[in-house]
Amino acid sequence: MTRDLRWPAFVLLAATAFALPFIGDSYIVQLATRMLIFGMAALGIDFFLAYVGQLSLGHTIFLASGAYLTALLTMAGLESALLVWPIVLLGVALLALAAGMLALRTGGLYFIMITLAFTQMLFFFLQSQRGLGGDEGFSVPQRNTLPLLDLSDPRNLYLLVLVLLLGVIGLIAWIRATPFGAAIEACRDNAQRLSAMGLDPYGYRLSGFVFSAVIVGLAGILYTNNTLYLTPALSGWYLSGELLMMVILGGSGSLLGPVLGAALFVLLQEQLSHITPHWMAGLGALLVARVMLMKDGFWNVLARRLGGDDSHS
Amino acid sequence: MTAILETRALRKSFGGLVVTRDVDLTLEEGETHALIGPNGAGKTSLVNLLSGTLSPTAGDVLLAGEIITRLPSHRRARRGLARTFQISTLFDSFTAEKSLVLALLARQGHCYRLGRMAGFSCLRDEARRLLDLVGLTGRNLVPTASMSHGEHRQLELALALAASPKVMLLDEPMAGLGGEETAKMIELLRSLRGRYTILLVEHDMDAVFALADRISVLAEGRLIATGSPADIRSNAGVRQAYFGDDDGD
Amino acid sequence: MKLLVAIGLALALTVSAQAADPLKLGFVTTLSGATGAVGNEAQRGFDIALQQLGGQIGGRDISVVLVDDKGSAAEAVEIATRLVERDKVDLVMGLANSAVLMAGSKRLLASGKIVVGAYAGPSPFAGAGCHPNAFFTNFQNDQWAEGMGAYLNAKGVKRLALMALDYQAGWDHLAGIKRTFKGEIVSEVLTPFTQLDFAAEFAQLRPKKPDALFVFYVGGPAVSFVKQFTQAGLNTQIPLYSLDALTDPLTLPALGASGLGIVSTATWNPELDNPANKRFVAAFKAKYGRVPASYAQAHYDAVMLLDGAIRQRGGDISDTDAFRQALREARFDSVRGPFAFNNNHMPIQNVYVQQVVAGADGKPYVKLIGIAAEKASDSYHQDCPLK
Amino acid sequence: MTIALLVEQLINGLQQGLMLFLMAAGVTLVFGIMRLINLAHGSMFMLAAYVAVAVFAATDSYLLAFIVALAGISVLAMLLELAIFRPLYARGHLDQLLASFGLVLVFNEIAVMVWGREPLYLSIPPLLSGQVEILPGVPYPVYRLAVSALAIAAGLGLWLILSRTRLGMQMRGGAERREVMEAMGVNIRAIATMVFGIGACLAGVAGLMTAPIMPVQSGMGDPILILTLVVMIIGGVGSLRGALIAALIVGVVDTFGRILLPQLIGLNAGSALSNMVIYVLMAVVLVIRPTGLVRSAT
Repeated sequence: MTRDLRWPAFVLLAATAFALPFIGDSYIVQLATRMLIFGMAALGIDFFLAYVGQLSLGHTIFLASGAYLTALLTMAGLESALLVWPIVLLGVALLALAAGMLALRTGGLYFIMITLAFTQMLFFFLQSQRGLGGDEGFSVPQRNTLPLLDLSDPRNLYLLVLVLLLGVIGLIAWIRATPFGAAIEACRDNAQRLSAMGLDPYGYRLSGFVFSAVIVGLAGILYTNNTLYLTPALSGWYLSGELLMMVILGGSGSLLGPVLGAALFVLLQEQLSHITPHWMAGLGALLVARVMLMKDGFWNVLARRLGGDDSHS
Repeated sequence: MTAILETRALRKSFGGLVVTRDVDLTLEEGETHALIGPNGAGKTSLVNLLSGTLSPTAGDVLLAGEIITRLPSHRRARRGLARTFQISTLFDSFTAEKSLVLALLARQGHCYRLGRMAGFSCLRDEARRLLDLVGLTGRNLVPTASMSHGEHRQLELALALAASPKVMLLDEPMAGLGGEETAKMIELLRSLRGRYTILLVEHDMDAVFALADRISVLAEGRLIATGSPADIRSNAGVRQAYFGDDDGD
Repeated sequence: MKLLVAIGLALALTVSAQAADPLKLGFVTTLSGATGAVGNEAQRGFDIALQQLGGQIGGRDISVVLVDDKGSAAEAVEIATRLVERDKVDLVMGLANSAVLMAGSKRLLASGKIVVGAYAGPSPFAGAGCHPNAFFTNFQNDQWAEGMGAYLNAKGVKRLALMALDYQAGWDHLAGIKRTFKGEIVSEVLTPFTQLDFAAEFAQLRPKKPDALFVFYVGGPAVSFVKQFTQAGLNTQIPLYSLDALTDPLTLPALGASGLGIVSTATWNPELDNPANKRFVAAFKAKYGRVPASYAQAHYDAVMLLDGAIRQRGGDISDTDAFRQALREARFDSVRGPFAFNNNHMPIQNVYVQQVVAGADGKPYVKLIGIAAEKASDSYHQDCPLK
Repeated sequence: MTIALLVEQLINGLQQGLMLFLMAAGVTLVFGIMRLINLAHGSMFMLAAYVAVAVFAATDSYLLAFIVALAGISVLAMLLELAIFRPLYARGHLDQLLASFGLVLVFNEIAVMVWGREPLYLSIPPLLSGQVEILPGVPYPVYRLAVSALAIAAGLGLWLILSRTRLGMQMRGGAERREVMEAMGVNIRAIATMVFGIGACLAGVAGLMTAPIMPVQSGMGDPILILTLVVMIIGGVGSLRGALIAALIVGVVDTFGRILLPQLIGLNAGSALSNMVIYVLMAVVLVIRPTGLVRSAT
């Protein structure tokens, strides 16, 4: 057996990510910030997809609600991140609890579609808010504030996003190692057996749903702080599709797959659009090719090359 | 002897199709009770009604004297009702040991624990003891997906045992096993006799007559006879309904 | 890696060549996505202008950084950062999409760049939120509809029905017409972008028997609306009024004969009789074989505005205050006739009335029939602190 | 609201429902038989309309445009089945959704490359223009009535194929007992290809019928696709009867939601709510009946 190179690869990637703001210009830093934020959202969606075992088109609700709540609280005069962010995460968790309790009554394709229905409802709701500029959206006056770290500097924001992303990766790895995480995955493998063991599958699905929603909600908070401009498109089904694309480009069920998938997606979209206005065709063809020609996302394939058969990095 | 699991006029129908007809079944504490019947007699449906996978159209299920008819299966499991499945129902991505540790943790009915799984070393020891018991010694770190069919049947049983159940519902534990494996399983079940109350659904008549204290016979959803192995062997009605033109299948 | 090297080289080259640099103009427009047609037409107008100016603006060589905003506000901030920090543009124009304009302009303006919005003129920029370095050359978003309200008053319309797309621009236009129309509004309907069938709305409308119907629809929904309106036979019962976006040369061919008779307001028409317009329309026709749409005209005019101001400064725009003053004076021949900037840097201009009629070749075209409001200013300028 | 208006609006709603049924029939058939979810169905709707416009522009014949568009779209769908979808049957919903989403992006851009971004136009056949009075004082466009008749005819045709032909019986058998049909020697794969062709043909009919009343442009299939999925889900995936019921319900609820809600709760809130009304309908149906209105055979 060859040496397991996944840890060195991870360390190398993380080191590069930390070095980036000191070597790249602020455009690169902003592009990378968006990659990481979408990476975090993709990670949240993939937690639900890979470990709870259900596909949701509705996680953009939590991206949008996290982003909008942050913006509204900030505009209402609450600026401290230490105050705003926990409130927003709690709000997202409650929303996820309500949405999950309804949606998880169904399964499979029905679940996919009921979550789609939720995103559409939120989309049309936000789009009808005249005080928030309708579809054109609105500008958020400033970023949240943290003691000791000046977030108005894009480099600092980037570093914070990076640290939070690594924290989320660590959190997911830790949850998976606990009985709670094991019960969630057991429920994906076989809900009937879980139930025969005395555990309620619905409860674990719901917990997994809320947990993944909170991760996506955190991405929403960071999104607002990064762009300082919000539109209802944040809750559109199209963005849901894009986030899933990121997941499967990188590879589902691994901690780095969705993040690297997001980075690749953002980079491709950005580069292709410089080459041709028909970049969407390129993206579409890539997606078809990925599904048809590869059994897994590129990171998972690579990770397997780097060490062992286990796709979990 | 007290009745630990009972059904009263239990009935289940899907539209016009009645799969369980007014079944009154009683399991005495500590007995191994076999449930037999021809294919399509409704044996698995009855097990599913007992375990809570299906809910009945009419009638009641009682565990230790309490009505549990409306409880979902995980609540029944928590009250001491364990089961195995005819088609192996396991956590494919888990190792045998991880599955068992989870099952041991699940006895209290929740797993919202945030310590590391691997840290519960006392449970790991118990998991290995159970694996030894069912004959899976040394297989604790093998992923379930890469185990053989026979090993799956053994793991099914281990998972049921992990719950320290009051009653075990074993749905065809020998299904799909070869001759040697079947013999081993019979030996294993024999070793459990008397220590657990067992409802054994089984096609293998040798196994049934070797293990059962009492036998109930199901035909077309109806319980047509209950009695000792000797009674059942000599029961004319059973012979006609069940052994009639075919000596078991 | 190769890419990084290439970018590095390009950066090195730009730095060393700065002295003899051409003027760097960032041109942001929508080339892909649902509203990609807008950017394509804008680019045509831009190209014609540059062609007529011999590839220079204000006598200076020009280097254009063309950016596709994809019609999405999500990337607008990054686009702005890229233009400022990487491409180091001298000024930015285009930004036809209101959301992109609002999302991206903050970053651009914060860096001290002059921003020339060549199409949308959102109300937040017209009132208290106006900015000394932000100029809007086409219109304030409500201007067409306000003109239409005045025209309907003059026509003696008493009972007016309203229909519009249920989004910000639709709300703006309805607000605009309600601001100037003096009669009674008998019904008001909003429909989403995704709705392409209007049978139910027409059934409700018919019994109300309004004197006129004013609608705001663009793109796909505009085509559905007009075709179904005609099919339902309503075109013979209720006169239809709208804005240039419904009758422009991008939409008109898809309307076919069902568009005949529609009256719309605009701030420019291909038939306007002035030398600048004749030159522009002739050049556009020669190159693309049809009359231009207002997106092309607006970007043509925006380039001409820049040309006039830069020329006035002798090609040197490094003194921002002086360049801003030159832009405010707007010394150029606009194809739309009279043009001046208001204190909020929105245009003061005529609102024209036009009607779709059959041309000599039988094909519908948009005929200029009058002026709805002369040298009209927008309704927000008094809130703008700029003098 | 007068009775005449009520009737007229009901007809509008039902008509919209019929169109949705034509779209939903194809998706639900494919899902029922092959367990595959195909987002590119909306692209079939779009491409049929484009081809019809192109053929009509070249030949000035509605009949030819009609035939070429339907035949072309059916063949294209069958080729797609062979090349793209066949390997996806064994995959999960995610792979199916994303691969077909990729196809949607590709087809939308191909349409832009070939036909441009500006909307195209197909005029109404002269025979079908104008209005008739369906009730005293209520003129109704002839074309819409014709479209409804065609939709009903297409639906009946589908029903005849399914209930009266050997192919139809094999298709229904495939949906219910796939293994049994395979054991009987029926070539399920060939049937799947046929089902794709038939489904695309129905989508094509819907696309052709909309071409004269809606703009033909890139992405025109996307909103219809979402509605189609909503209909399929409300009806119960895989059930044609469910799809028909759901399509009519969605059509009528959407129509009345659009006209009544703004009157009841004010223009702004009412318009906003009417945009979501079918999604609310779907969510409510699924919360009450988690697998749709009609349980399909499987």
